[in-house]
Amino acid sequence: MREIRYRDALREAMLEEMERDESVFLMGEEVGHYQGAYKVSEGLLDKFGERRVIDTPIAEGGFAGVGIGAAMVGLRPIIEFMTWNFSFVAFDQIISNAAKIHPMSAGAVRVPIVFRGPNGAAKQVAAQHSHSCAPFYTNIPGLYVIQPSTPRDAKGLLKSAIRSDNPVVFLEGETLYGVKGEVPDEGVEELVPIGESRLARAGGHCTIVSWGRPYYTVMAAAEKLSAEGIECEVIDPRTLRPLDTSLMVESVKKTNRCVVVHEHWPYGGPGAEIVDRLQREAFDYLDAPLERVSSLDVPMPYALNLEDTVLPTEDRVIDAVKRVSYVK
Amino acid sequence: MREIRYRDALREAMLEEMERDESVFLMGEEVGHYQGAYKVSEGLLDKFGERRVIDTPIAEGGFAGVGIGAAMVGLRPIIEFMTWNFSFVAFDQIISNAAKIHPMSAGAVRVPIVFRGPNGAAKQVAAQHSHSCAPFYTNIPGLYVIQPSTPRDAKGLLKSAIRSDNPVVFLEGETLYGVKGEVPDEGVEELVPIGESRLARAGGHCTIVSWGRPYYTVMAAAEKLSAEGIECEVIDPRTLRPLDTSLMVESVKKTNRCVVVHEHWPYGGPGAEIVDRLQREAFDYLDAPLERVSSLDVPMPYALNLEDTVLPTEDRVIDAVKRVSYVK
Amino acid sequence: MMVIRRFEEEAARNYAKGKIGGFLHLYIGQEAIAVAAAEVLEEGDYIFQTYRDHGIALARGMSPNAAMAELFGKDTGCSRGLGGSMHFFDVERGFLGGWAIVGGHLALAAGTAFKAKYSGEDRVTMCFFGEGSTNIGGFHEAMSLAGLWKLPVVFVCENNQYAMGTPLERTSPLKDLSIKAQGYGMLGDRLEGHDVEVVRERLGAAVGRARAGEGPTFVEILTYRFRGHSMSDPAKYRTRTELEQRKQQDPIAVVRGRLVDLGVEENALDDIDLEVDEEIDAAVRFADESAPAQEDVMMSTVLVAEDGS
Amino acid sequence: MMVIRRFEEEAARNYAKGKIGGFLHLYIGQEAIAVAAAEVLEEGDYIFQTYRDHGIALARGMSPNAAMAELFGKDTGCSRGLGGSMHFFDVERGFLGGWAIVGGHLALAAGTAFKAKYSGEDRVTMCFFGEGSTNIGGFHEAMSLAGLWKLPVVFVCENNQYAMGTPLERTSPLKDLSIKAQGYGMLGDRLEGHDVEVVRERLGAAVGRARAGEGPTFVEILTYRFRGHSMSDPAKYRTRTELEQRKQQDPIAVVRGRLVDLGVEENALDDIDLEVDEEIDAAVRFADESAPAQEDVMMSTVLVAEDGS
Ligand SMILES: Cc1ncc(C[n+]2csc(CCOP(=O)(O)OP(=O)(O)O)c2C)c(N)n1
Ligand SMILES: Cc1ncc(C[n+]2csc(CCOP(=O)(O)OP(=O)(O)O)c2C)c(N)n1
Ligand SMILES: [Mg+2]
Ligand SMILES: [Mg+2]
Repeated sequence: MREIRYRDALREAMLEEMERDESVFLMGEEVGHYQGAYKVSEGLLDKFGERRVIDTPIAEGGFAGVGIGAAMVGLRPIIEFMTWNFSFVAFDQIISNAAKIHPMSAGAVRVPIVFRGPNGAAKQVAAQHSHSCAPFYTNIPGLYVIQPSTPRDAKGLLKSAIRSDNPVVFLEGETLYGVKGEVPDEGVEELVPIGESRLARAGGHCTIVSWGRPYYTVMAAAEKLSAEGIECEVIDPRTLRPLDTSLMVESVKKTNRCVVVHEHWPYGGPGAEIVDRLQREAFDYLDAPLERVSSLDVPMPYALNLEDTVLPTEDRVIDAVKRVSYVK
Repeated sequence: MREIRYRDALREAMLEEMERDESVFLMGEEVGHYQGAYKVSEGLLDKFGERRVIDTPIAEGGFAGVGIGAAMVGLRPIIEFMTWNFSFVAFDQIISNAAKIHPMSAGAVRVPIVFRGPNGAAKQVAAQHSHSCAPFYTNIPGLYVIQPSTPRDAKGLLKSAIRSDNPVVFLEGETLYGVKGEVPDEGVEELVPIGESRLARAGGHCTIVSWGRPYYTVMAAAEKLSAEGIECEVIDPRTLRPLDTSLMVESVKKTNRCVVVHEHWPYGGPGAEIVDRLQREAFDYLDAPLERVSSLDVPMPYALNLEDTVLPTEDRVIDAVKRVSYVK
Repeated sequence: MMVIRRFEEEAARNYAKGKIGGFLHLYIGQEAIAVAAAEVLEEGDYIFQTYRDHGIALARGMSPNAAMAELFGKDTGCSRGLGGSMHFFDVERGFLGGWAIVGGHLALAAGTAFKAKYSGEDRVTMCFFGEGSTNIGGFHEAMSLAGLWKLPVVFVCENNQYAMGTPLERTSPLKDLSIKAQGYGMLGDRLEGHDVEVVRERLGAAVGRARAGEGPTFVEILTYRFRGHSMSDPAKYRTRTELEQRKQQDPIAVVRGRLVDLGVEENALDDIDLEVDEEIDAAVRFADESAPAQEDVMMSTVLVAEDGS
Repeated sequence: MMVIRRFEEEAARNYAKGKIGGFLHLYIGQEAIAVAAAEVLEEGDYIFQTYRDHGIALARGMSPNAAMAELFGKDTGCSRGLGGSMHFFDVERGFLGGWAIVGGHLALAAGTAFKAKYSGEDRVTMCFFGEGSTNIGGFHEAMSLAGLWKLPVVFVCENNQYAMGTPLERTSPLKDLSIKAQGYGMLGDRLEGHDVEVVRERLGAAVGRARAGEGPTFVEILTYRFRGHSMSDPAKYRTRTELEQRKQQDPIAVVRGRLVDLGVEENALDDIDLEVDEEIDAAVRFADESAPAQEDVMMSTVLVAEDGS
């Protein structure tokens, strides 16, 4: 295995799938000539030309809809939102069209499309540019929602998403693009299955479920806790919809406690959903209430000192683990 | 007290507040000359004229934005979405503007606005017209989300919403508009406070939390269960954000079990949030996992026989109550 | 045209009987447009329409049986009872849906046109919508992209004067909507819609341009619906006189008159009427007798199974 | 103009030093527009701008101290450090925000214009946005409503030729964007933006019409930004020659040249430059020394407390 960046893992996934299948194309703002606002699509225009790497005007609802229409008749569009914040002007296209066409036509029309781009806070980009979108999209039947934490999962899941016949919401992270991790060597194809969670760290004392940017916060916290003798088992759901709770339930049956750590706002979303399912599926095994560590319930401020307090911190994770472990 | 319809309760609220405060106006599609698509605004144009009851073109994002702008400089708009399904084309205005302006300006600009209209399934209006929107809006700090079940709460909460200096998402129900209930007599002003839940039925065996259309399903189920000797305590949150769990926690401490019944899709949303909070706030009192009864996890089909199975049914409520009560 | 007219009259009756539920938007009065459109389009072309979709679906060749069964919420319906009146689908005939969010389907139509261009296929997309849909963002974005990329799509604005209860003059300062085409670097056209031959010629020209790679056209067609917006609308916002006057230009009467002028026997036309009546009666019987929509179909079509089934 | 220019040059330096974070979009090269706009607007008028908002905020009279402190994320900033570069607010001066969602603020501007009309107040709203923002639905809906209701608003499209890295010809088939005004029953105007006097005159006319109740105008102003889209953009999509050529029309040089022609001493102008330098240096010191943004301000401004506090 090699070590590559999350950004490059995504690019490899698109490149390989575009080479493999002529019906795959990439469309979005600045994906071509500019090489991608965050350079995820760097080099793709040179390789595939303007027919398959398409710069759009600023009209997210329009090009999301064009993608959906193209998917209805056999293409496999990858629609890049420069950031997921801009998906809100295309929200109706995703919920009323992409998610509804297959069911509304009783299966007569398929919509194999991937919407992707960076999700969540970057750094100091303030209230209108720091949305964690999983709570909005996970509520909707007819969609897959994927949020990979590592380069390996980013690549393997994006490949699976592109090949899926269902519409996929694919949430990346601007702050993750530079993260390095192991990815199978060139020539070794890995398709990470949609809807399977992953055991990221084994441990017997406390289960932590986390994904996206806080996944790294959690892994660091777990190391610190380990030094204090508390071994955390970390599970990364990878796919948020459909949600695979099997590993989580297994783990909680062993640890009897669990903390869910996520970047999205506290009300509802995958965070609450995971708690809901675990208290049901592992009720008899819980020795403490399920706890959550999330972003604070405020729009993101610009100032760095405040942003740092809003996002989930190592300290808050450690506190929560100790709380459910009844350790001071 | 008199008995009036939910629809009339809403109209009275708007009428009284418009009489009281010149800065309140109503804007939306067909609210004026047509008297409202669902006749909620019947008569208001005659009374207040075209200046204050404003028919708009079909451009939800546009007139939602106009309302927000007007609110920024001192008006108190009531923006009617013909149905909340159409709020998706205005989603960005609500999340990026309405909810963000006060925090982003550090409190310098207020946005006293109410977005209202029917939410959820009506009858056989199919996949694009049957959305329950609470999961989307409750996630967002900076908004209030209110979903009244009874005419009395509809009137008293809408009045409070109009007077609030914060942006309010006000979710009504097409199938509730014809429901009758007691409302204080004319001349008796009642402002139902935002953020207070209500005890709708007392009982010692099982707590049920419900609101909106399923509230009536729950009340009927509670009667049937009572005949079998199971007394349910029913709590209506009324306001979904901020969520007041005090009565729920108190109740669960007594009944040791709880079923949450709602129309929105199962993943996340207020349903999961309530479970999340109750398992935390009443952990030591729970004798059974918290259960939920929701709409099935499918886009709404047109056919009536299927729609009836998708929405929460009395039978499903009764089953859930019995399950958590360990009764066959 | 007669099939559409009788189909919808029968649908209205069955709505009143409670056999059909939800929203039902009738196309009565606008039929010449659908019929002309179907004539100028070829096999392999794509069509998108709003919720007012029975007319074009039938004109394109959907069987009245499948259409009526859909309205009845039956498994034999064109969307197996899951779509209903607003969401007809007939993929085989390129009929890609009735759509219920104003402006939401225009970009989809640009999308199928994009696919035709991407794949070098000779397929034109025709997309219908009402005049009330020209103020919404979805209209603008689809028009912008189609104009920029010169996509093979024809945007047909059926200007029936009203959007629900709102007449055009209360939603637009323009009298002539086709002016909007200029803002998108697109050709615009504007015509009366009660004479099927006129519509055929002008839509034919637009389709021809699209097929020849000359880009999209925005065509505004002036028309009128004889019924309310949907079954729940008594249409009190217009006068009886206005309605009666418009009925003078009933597209069916126009055709009939022309055929008679051309020497076709009234008898022959009456025979056709009878045939149509029978076809529609049969459709109602078919719908009535069909099995209801199926729960397993609903559950299994939320997503495509990952094994592709 | 000099204040804006030096302010932003200093901001860029402090961004490089890490004192400023997030996005920073400079207005350098476009200053004549902001200055002219501020001159033709009166007290009580409203202004909306995109994220590229330092220029107009300063032109409208915001103190460089409050502006720089905001960039530094300080409690003394114009949005108390919660907004940052993209979200300046100065309610007292009617500066109602920098906005970061393309097209999202146009309807807000129509809304304040609506309020002026509703309340019979003599207030004009001016709303700025880039040429890249004319394809999005938010543009269309705001223009449609403002045109229909004849609202007292002036839409100013600052056409600086690029939307991030994308030149206009790749996002619009039109050369002249002001044509779009016709689709909204609105007056359109189009002019070069490097000469503050020309801009003043033409914006003044549009403001005058709005004030007189004659409705909105769409004004396209041709301009150019000398820096990249934001600090992270090296602007490789344009040639050095193009940039150098455009710099020949630096609005500041144009004014300076005119003043010198009018007989103003170079010395006097240099003195002004020095004063400006000092003002901006002071602003940086002020920002540096101010207390950071406060957590309690953040927590207490999510919502207005129900007791109104
Ligand atoms: C975004 C959105 N807003 C509102 C509606 C409700 N609605 C359905 S049809 C309609 C009127 C449309 O009028 P027009 O476009 O002229 O088409 P017509 O019905 O006359 O064929 C409205 C307001 C909707 N379906 N979608
Ligand atoms: C809805 C939306 N889509 C994309 C973006 C990202 N974005 C920010 S500025 C910009 C370019 C805007 O160009 P233009 O309107 O010409 O304004 P300029 O920056 O040139 O002043 C883009 C694509 C955004 N902020 N909002
Ligand atoms: Mg119409
Ligand atoms: Mg620009």
